[in-house]
Amino acid sequence: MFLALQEAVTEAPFFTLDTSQPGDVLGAWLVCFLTLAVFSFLYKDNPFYKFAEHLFVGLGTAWFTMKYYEEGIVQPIHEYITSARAAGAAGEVFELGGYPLDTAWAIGFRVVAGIFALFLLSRLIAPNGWAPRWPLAIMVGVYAALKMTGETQSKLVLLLANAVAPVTDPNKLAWGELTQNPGWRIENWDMFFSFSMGIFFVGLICALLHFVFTFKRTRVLAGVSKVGVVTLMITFGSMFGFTVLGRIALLIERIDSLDGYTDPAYSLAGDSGGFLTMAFSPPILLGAVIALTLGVGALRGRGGDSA
Amino acid sequence: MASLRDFDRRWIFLIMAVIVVGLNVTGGGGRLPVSEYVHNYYDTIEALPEGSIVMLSADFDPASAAELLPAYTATIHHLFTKKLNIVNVATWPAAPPYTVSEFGRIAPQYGAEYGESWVALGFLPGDDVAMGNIGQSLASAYPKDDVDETPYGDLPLLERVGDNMDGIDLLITMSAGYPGILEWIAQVGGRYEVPILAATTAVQTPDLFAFYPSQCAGFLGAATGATQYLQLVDEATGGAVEKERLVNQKRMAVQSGAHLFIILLIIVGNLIYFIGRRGA
Amino acid sequence: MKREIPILLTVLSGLLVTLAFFTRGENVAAGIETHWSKAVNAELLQWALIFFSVAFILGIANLVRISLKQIQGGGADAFYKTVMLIALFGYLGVGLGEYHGWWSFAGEGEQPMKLWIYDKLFIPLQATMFSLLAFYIASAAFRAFRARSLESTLLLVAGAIVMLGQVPVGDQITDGYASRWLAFLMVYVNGAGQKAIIIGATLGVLATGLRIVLGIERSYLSE
Amino acid sequence: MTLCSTLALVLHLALATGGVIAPKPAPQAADDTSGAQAAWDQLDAIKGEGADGELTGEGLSAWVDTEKVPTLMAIVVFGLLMFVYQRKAKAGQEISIRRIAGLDAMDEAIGRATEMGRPVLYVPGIDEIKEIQTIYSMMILRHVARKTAEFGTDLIVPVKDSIVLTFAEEAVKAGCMDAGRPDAFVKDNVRYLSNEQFAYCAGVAGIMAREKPAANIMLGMFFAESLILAESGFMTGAIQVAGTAKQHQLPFFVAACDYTIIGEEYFAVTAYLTREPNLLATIRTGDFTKWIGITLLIMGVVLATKAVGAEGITWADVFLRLAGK
Repeated sequence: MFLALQEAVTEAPFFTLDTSQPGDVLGAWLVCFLTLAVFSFLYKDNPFYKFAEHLFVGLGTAWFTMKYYEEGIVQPIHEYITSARAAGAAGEVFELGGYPLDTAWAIGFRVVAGIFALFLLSRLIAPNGWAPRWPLAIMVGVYAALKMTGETQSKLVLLLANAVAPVTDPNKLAWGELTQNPGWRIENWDMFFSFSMGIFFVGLICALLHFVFTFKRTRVLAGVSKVGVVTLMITFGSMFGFTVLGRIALLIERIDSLDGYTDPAYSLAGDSGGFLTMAFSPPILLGAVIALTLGVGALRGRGGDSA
Repeated sequence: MASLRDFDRRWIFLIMAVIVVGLNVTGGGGRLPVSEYVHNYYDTIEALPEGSIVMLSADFDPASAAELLPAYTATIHHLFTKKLNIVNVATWPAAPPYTVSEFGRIAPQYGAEYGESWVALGFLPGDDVAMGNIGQSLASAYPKDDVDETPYGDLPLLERVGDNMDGIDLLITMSAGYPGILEWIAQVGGRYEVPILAATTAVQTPDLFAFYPSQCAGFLGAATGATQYLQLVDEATGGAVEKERLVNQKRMAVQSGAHLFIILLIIVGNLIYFIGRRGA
Repeated sequence: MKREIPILLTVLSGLLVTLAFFTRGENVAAGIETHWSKAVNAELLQWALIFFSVAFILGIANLVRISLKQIQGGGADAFYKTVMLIALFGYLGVGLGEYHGWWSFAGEGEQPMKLWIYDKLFIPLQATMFSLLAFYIASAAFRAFRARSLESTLLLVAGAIVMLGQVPVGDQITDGYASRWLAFLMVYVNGAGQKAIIIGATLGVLATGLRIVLGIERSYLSE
Repeated sequence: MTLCSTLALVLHLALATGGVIAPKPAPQAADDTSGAQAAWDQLDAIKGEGADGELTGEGLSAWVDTEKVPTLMAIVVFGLLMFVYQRKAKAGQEISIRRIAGLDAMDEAIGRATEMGRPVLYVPGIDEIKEIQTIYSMMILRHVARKTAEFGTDLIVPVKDSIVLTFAEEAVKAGCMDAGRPDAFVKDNVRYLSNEQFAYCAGVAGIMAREKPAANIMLGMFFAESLILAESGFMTGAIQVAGTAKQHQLPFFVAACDYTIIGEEYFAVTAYLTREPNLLATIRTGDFTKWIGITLLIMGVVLATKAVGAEGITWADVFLRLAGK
């Protein structure tokens, strides 16, 4: 109908797993139905949405289960032990984290992990037992240490070190296009740059001091904290603006995608052209059916729960 | 205040839908002025001599493809136009299908041979740890490639790269979140002297200003940045990405309408609030 | 003992991972070998991954338990819960079968069935759920964003500048100044605010992490 | 609004017209740098690095990753400070803490829920237990559970992750025990909804619409679903208290919730709620560390500005190297 990225399709098979094909009819109808069913939630909670939602929960849970099964059970236990045994049999050096290790030890450690994992499952039989706490305790320790070290390095020490910069720099221009005005540049000193860096450092220090909790709240500290809040609010404002941009971009993409399925190749009326082809294309027909059903339901006063 | 709470917000939903669908139908959309950080992204690639090796990391999934795929396509066109060589990696499991399909489509247009001009190494699990491994030793992180499991050393391009980051002249990431550009900066940018470029989703863009330009030389911020870059690449390649450019310029026009609507909503909502308060 | 062993395990694993962060990996040129803690670290990370994955089964058990209860009880939601369980086990069956090679639906060079389902069912559902946010933001803008104080006014004005500066119409209205104000706000004010929030949050992470690793914090384990 | 438009106008004029400002001298180049060079070499020797930064295998470099030494020092200094402040707190030194409005509101909200006979909803974020914010949320949940058990109000806790489910059950159970009412724990009120973000989110929105909690407490790690949660809660007219250290979601919480706990404030919650000397000492440590950080930052900026235009190794280089750059 209008400009879209999808290729124009002349003929589509009913169902195919071949990715070199542009798409199949079954898939087109499914995509359009589910997209419109989720959009129907904007009107109110209704059977179409509930169906889509529960399908989504089921599929999502299954998708993650498979991912964890493949990457978290089969690979680290079954495949790891198999490769360790193969290395042991061939007399090769087996490395763990770059450290050469006797394969008996490597397999032994992994078996212990498997036993601890069973402890975790014992919760299904004895919910209040002591056993599940052991593996949980190990997980907490590992992740707490991992976050503590990694974040302190990259988000505290290096972040502060990278904030250190001169407030005057003859090689640096501030604001890009803004400083094309020569009035602000005096010999090799860019006033805009110094002014901007000043704003930056004052904002940073004041915002940090806003998060001081236990020092006496003198008038100076309260004032500084106020400046910090101003900086934080402008930051939140700019994040808000960008998030709006991103979400609307997603919406536009969904609309574009629905539009792509108005292609005659997917239409029930075939590509005879004209009004019927368009009216029987998946997004239009399904949209009309959903809207009609909800409309009739509303008229009879017995739709689903109110949103 | 009470009237505002009782107001049926579905009217807002409806107007929003009408604006987005309506502007989509009318089309339009003109050229955007190019931001400095987008220009820096473009110029950094332009400045590389022919034959340089670029590592292109796909760190996104289908949910963020709406924002990042245009930038990905344009970057591949730009790199091939400049006769640069590309090593593809990915830290998101759902990204490699995009690499395969985009390169399958674009590489033949430039006569780029697999193994000589570009390679695809595929997904590496482990988030930031994976990035650290890629920086430390590409060969041990990827014993084999992703396309037909060729051993690392048997591909001529990888032989030229050698083992680690020293063989890479530029790192570009299509970053949709964690792990993404911030982790590349921490794991690779801080340790190896390789310039980093990024294309980011809108939500991630504000973070990046804290690292630009010292740790990230240029970036394509959100849909706006991608559209600006598409304009530049379209000119440089003589119309290779014209369709993508037109679609994205149209999308930016739709975006304009939606943004103005939201600003209007904020203003009207506040007016009602303040009038209601004065009345009370 | 019931309390001591878990805490001991937390402290021990935490300290080992912390140690491994600071020790050095192999460096052939300087003749340095990998420190043993790197191996312990790698092993512990795998353990955590295994526990995490196994525990996932617990979650499914809970989901299935609650759903079955609801289906047994009849009621309006029984049909939807059945749909959910069919989707869950149906997809698991397809996926596990294809993973282990029990069955396959795809011909030579075609994608597995599980990717088709992912493409045609999961992606549109997830992407559309995300795009609903565009509508919710619009309604929040109308009803919740109030210039109650100087702070919230600033938030709104900054938000508006960013929204205008990012789209073509913004520069048309303001004669090209919207995108310049945007540049200044983003680099110098947003940059400062971002760093302050990140540093503050990281101090919180450091404090909590250190308390857990040293065994001072125990309240996450019930006594 | 007038204030803002005036500000905008002034900024606009300033940018448009430029202006004539009295010339200032260019920054002076840093003077003697030989001292800095000596310090630099000393650092090389301690770290065990050669002139080109390659490792020599001597000094610290033999087994410590020398790039991470500043991080190690930061953690050690933090730990020592924490030890000192905890000793002081145990000895009876009082540490006051500034007001956090959102937390004062939480008790009030639970009280209101009791009066109305409606439940309290606690959303612990959607991340896994490996996220410290989630672990922390479990600690807060215990306090909230104690409060609701004391008041005899229902507490609904929907979770997105199976491991978090186990922790949440433990936390609610422990909270009920703390209140002396173990019978107040209802297993089916701690609910695993789904591991999928938006399915979880739709589930929580459903609970809000159907069970109409009078108070929504959302504390933890949130992602894109924050707006939907806050907005759905807003529709039911519940008092909403939200808090997270994830900055991307804060704008929406600020927008649609009655009270918001911002960034680091989140990590002060348990200390604030319990006034336990031990926890207050930790907060005190964080505050002191911030002062240290700010001092170092200012020192670095002064050195870096002085070093502009200088040749060779400067004190700024030495400083930054000590800071891990």
